[in-house]
Amino acid sequence: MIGKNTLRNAAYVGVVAILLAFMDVYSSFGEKDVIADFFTLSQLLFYATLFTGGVVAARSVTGRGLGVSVLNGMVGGALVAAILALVVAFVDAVPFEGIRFVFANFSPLEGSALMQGQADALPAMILLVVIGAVVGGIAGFIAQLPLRIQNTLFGTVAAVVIIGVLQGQINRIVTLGDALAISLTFFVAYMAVKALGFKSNLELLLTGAGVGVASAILFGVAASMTGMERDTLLRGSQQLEPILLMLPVVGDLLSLLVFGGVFVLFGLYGAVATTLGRQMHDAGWYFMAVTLALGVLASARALDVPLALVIFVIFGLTFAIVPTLSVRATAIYESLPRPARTVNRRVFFVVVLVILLVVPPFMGASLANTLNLVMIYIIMGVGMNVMIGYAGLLDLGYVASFAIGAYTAGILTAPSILTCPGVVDQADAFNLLRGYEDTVLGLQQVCPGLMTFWQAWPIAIFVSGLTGMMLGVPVMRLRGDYLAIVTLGFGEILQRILISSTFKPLFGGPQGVGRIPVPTLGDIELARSTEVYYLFLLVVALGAVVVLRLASSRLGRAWRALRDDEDVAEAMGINTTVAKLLAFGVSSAFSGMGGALFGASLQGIFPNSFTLLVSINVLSLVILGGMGGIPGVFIGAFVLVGMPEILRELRDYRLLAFGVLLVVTMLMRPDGLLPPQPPKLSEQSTAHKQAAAGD
Amino acid sequence: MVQTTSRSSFLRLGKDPIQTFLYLAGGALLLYVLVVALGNVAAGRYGLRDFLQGIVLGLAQGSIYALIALGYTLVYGVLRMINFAHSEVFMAGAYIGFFAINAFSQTPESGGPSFLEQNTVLALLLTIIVGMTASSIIAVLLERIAYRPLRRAPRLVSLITAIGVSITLQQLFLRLFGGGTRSYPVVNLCFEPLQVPDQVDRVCGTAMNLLQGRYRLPIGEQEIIVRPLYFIVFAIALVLMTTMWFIVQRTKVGKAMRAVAEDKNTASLMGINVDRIIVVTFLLGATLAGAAAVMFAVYNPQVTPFMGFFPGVKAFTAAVLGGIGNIPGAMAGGLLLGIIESAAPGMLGIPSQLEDVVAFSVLVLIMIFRPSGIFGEALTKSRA
Amino acid sequence: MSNQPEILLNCAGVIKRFGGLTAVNAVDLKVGRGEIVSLIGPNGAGKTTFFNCITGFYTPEEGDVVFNGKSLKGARADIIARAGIARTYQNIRLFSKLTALENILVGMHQHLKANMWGAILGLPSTRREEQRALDDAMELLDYCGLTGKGDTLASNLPYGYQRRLEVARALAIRPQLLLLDEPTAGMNPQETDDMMHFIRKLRGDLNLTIFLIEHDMKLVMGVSDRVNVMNFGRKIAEGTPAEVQANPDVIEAYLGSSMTDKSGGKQKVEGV
Amino acid sequence: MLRTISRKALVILALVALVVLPTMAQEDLIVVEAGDDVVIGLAAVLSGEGLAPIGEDIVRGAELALVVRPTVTVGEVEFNVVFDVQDDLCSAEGGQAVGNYFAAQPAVIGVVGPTCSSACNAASTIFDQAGMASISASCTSPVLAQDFETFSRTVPSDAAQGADAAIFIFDYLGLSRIATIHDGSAYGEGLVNVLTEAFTALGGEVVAADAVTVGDTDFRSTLDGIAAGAPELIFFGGFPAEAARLAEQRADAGLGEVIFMGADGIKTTEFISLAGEVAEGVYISSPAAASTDAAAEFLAAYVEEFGIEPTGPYNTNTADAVNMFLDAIEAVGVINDDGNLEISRAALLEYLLAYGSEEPVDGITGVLSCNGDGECLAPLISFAIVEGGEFVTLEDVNVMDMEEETEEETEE
Repeated sequence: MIGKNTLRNAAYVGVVAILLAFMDVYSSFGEKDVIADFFTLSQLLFYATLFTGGVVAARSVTGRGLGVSVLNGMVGGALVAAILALVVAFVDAVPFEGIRFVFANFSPLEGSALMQGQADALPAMILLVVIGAVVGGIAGFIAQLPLRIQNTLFGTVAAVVIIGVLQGQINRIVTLGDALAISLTFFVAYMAVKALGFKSNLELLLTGAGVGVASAILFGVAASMTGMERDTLLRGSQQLEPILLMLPVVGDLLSLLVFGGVFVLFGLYGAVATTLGRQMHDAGWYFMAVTLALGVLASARALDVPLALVIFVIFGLTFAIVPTLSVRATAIYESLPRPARTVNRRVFFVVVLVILLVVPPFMGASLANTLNLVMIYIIMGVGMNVMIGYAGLLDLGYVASFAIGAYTAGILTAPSILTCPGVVDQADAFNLLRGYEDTVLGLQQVCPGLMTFWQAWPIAIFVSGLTGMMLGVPVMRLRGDYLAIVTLGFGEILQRILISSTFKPLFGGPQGVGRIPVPTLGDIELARSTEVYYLFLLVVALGAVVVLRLASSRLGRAWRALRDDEDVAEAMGINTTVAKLLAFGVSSAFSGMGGALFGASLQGIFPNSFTLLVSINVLSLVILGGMGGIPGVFIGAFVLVGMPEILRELRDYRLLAFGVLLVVTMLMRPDGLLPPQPPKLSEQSTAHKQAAAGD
Repeated sequence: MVQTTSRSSFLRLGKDPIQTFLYLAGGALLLYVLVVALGNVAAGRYGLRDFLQGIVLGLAQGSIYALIALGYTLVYGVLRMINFAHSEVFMAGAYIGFFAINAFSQTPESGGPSFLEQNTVLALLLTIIVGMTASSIIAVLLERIAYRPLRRAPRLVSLITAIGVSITLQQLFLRLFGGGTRSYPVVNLCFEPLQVPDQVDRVCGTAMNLLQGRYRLPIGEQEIIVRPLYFIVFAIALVLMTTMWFIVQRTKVGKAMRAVAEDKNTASLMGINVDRIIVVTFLLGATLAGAAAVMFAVYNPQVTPFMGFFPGVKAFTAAVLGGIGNIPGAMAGGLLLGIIESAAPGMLGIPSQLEDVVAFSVLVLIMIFRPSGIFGEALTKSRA
Repeated sequence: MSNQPEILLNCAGVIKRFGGLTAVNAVDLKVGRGEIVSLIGPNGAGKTTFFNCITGFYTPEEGDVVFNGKSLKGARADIIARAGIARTYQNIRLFSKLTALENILVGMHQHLKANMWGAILGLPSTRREEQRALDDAMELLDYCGLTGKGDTLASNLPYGYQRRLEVARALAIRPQLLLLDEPTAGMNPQETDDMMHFIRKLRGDLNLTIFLIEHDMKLVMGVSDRVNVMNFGRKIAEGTPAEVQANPDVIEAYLGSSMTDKSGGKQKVEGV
Repeated sequence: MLRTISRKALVILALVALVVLPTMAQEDLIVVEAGDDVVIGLAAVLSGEGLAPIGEDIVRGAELALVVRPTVTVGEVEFNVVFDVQDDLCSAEGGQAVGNYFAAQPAVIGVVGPTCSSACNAASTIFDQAGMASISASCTSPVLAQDFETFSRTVPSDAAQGADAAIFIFDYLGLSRIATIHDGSAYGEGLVNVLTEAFTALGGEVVAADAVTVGDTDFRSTLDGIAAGAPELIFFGGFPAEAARLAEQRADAGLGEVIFMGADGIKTTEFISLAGEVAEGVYISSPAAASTDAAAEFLAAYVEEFGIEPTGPYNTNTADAVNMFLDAIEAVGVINDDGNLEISRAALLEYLLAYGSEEPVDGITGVLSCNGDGECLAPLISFAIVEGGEFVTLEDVNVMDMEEETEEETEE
């Protein structure tokens, strides 16, 4: 009955649980509510551990029926719980100071999820084992469910948990009224098209627009009648209104148009989504589900049990029906002629673009800042992908070109040795001491930078690309491990040089380069995170386009060829030296582009921002997302940079998670979460097009 | 019609302009370094005393590099992979060793001297053994969990795994034991047979304090400062390395290791348990790293979860310097690097802030100009 | 020796040593334009090493390789490819993570002019060139019997197709001289037969010069204009198939190996 | 056709986006509803090697201030005060993140912190845009107060500490040959720069200057190089781990008898526990004039409340910063018609920048009197020596007097 490996596998989970217990994860998140008055993050992690034990145990005996699975799950969960109970007994028996001396992060057991509210160790231990058996049994049961149900269940629980954990940061993004209005519009448009059985573009677009206009009127009237403008009128249009009024157009009319436009947009998306490829189709549904969930969250102060249930239902339904809908939508999409598909895709991209453009006022500065950080890493990731994903070269000194870009742009735009030698490096400390306050105060006026950001940016990109190539020259013959460690050396050397007193006049030593002016557009300063956002967005979009184009070009093929087999690539007439140098150059240029933006958005550069960790972060996100693909970089950056930034409580564990993720990804899924799909080139050939047109 | 046949022998000029450029640049750099160094010596800014002091200081540090380097070299020789996590294996030895020596240094409840004070040599030996054991366990575990499943995977995959393992171990120790710096207790060891009457030690009087004593040694009109500890570290390292060399060269296991290094498939056909030999390889390297770690922590009594990084990279440099896969090379490379590091900044007149730059530059230059190291890379003699 | 064709490839006294071992020892060999020439010999005789010396993978210590009147000695592999020499490999070496079409497009690398900026900016000339290349690649795909396999990853293709793809990729270089290293290794008799016809067809259609290493004697005798024999790094015989078969040195070299088994694929002649 | 339309649409959208840009401004008025808590942001370094103890000490100092004074009373209404604690990572990025975080919280009155100058720099950039007041208890980089309008601090800038340390060495210790080492941090290097300048101006000589790398442990060759200059004192700008090793290894370079001196960065118990015996006799300068009664009381309360000795030097400065905010809220807060508390950011800032300027306020650290730029603590530096494993403040040192003496001497 009990599988051969059940106990062993559960014991592995138990060992991990011991480590987690002594890292204090079962206590230290005791105040972080996932669901108010019901479930803390510590409890979540505790139950997740037991559940994992149950699943691992139940999976050790696949194909032997429900009863065996549940039984093994119970045994596994109970074993993990028993191991944790031993931890409780140990902590209870040993003086606390002794434990604390060794495990410096450990806190007293009171309030820990391990005590389950008990005051004494023994009852808590018994309770633990019982809970372990129950949770393990549930795990064993779930493990026997059909895979699709399992996925839906896990997805839904994960969605609720993520919203619960992030609630502090995301609870003001969209009001319930707005969320309802948007998602209903989408939903109605989608259903209308399905019900009426439309297929042609014109019909789709008309339906979408019609539903949009109708719901705009409906919600507009409803809002004004119930007097709930603040809640139900789209906040975005409210925020846009004062600006649009300044335009030399009739203000009221325009703001009405914008208000209606949002509805029309989502109506269009809903209509078009019925005939779109899988990812584009699903994105719409998930976006609506998330919007709705955020709206629900915004309707109360904190996520409590009823709200959590509502959100659970929203996601549960979405995850349950979307795959089915998706299959049909994709089937219709595939059957369409090429031009029609293109139109649908364009509509989708316009919707996405509009959402991206209007989203900052909703997010607020903090989320925008997080998003900016994510985008910096996307830019770097896109660049590193050229190296590791396409050319197969591992560069652990990737941060060097990031720093070079940042410093080049910084030195060119800020008051520096270039414009007033002898003033800047002394202004900070010495002149202040002697009372020369004016030098410091008016430094930017007295001694402006050499050029504006827009002039310095291309130079920074060029310089970092060029230095990247130059650093590539000596390591041209090195591969794999050796290349990694030599580039690591480059990164460290550069950081030492930036910090060192020897080069202080130029690089500012440990004080870095300060007073970097923000980029300006005409009179507008791109100073706030919600404004710099647009700059980042532009760069990310351009970067993605450039890399995608390069990847499918002659050069991109050459890179991938030399990744797969350098000798053969050379025998095919590829000048591998040139190709590699270009890989170094292109990836460094990307990194430098991000670096220049990084410095400008911080308005100052400090050498301790450019450590090996940056390279490791970029590497991790590229690996996790999937080497050689652009979407993978986006996913990787969101998961590895965005999440920890929002989940500040868990930030201490970020690097640990990176390390584990790197190993697990390599062991289980070396291609990453979103591996690149081989291109369907034959469809683009003239012969194929002619054949398709002939149909 | 037939062109000359000897055209490409010298630096393969013409065929590879990059190589030519590199050699010219490297030559220029070497020349510059020589000129600066000679200039400093000629101007009296750097003399024999400074050089000798540099050697003495580099000795202990270099021995430790050499011990760690052996771990890199052994694994590379057998598996052709750089075990990036070796620096963390080193760190683990120092950490667990800290808990041991800290336990030994507790004053018993009955009062009186602690075990460490009473049986200093035994306590230190035990600490070293604890450190060696801890390192070995970690290394064997990570071979089993992370490296073995990937033995046939592409190099990039195992390389990234190794980096991941390194981060994981570092962060695991950080989260388990906290980020605070911990300090090995100060240990004095008086050696009565050696009397230094003119330089009295605070603890040992005229007897030589082997671990904490500092003694002035006249060099001409100047003097250098020497700690017996430097030589003890060097001696222990030498014994350990010789043992290792003996194991690899003379024992059955060593022969099997060399066979596996040569050709895994053939070795397994010969009845060698390749998996077991690879475990042994990791184990041997880790044992040395554990010993090095405890000595390092007695010498620089401070442990943190991040302490492995610098010694790790430098030991790797040492391994490459001596020719990776080459055991005597690793020893020589370690000592050489230790000495270069402590002597070069003074000799070249650069601030010691850039000391690490010197080490990293050595790494980069060796990689570029002589990737097979000074003594050539080989665990076994013949390799195509 | 009448009616001597123009000499395309002339190897004179090529020597390649590894440590104490002389893998290729003073080999002289000529290939005339339009000929199909074979190189045979027991395993370890230095045939592939000799190929590697021609294609620039190794630089021979002594001797010279002259192609089309120009010395190739010491030139990089990509320069040699540009000069018009393409090759396949004994153990298939495709770009495994690239699709079949991409593999062929890589072969066309040198004939495409687009640079990085053209690709980044999406210049019309670059697009047109890519389109043309793609159409050419499709044609090559069909020519080599790989119709419909264009979007399959090379590593996912069946073995026989992989062999053909290697040839297709080599043809994409538009070579004057095609070097085939055991093109039928691992093939069954039927496939081998197909390959023989294919090789003949190649010469007929494309006016190619073909120089091949092969163990399958049926194929060698069936397609070759001339046969060269190597053993222990030295060339021991040269002539028409019939001449070589009668050569006592050749029989000596193959002694102990089953010379009789002419259709049985790869010979198991262990190096001494 | 469609293609051109979609292109045009993109252009228009981009234009719209550009127009949206300058709209977002923080509302000036903060409204706290009756019964809600008043929220003050607290940014401190809570992660990272060796720095977390300093940040945790800051958090404790702030909490203790609230233990003493848990509420603010505006009009007749009492409001509870709570902190929103965020980690500034002691880096520019971290400062930017917390800056944006707090700027996006409409309920946050103002921010105490961040801890490190690089974080203060980045955060203040954002606070200036948002008009949000911040008071740092530990950012000592001299330029901050001048560069940012919303920035204040309850800690003397490095300019003061470095200069006073120079006077202390030159006059009190009577030494004229020193060597300086810093750890490559903005803090350490800035401090050493000021000290060097001031010491040279006094007539002393800096015979050797070098730097070490954080994370390294073997500084013997650095010290050997310094020994060549035969200094009488080594001044180190940096943090405990490196300070402990330098203090210990100086004997290996024959500098065992040379005085070792550090600054506030190493005035932690960690330094003493790491350095052990060699910590004895080490001089330390620090901004806190811990000898006042208020400071002693605070220290006693600290030990009682948290059960440990302070793990960093800035707890009293933090408490002063918190109290400044509480005073400011009571001074500029208004109860509106709905019974809610209204605070104008502009008024709050104005009040803080002029805090104690007319009538100095007795804080815990010292006398609080802001100069209008944001320098709020009179630059009083105290000096301590490690004796018997504890920091013993040198009561007889009065740098002010010495400064005058020096000036007189120079006048002669």
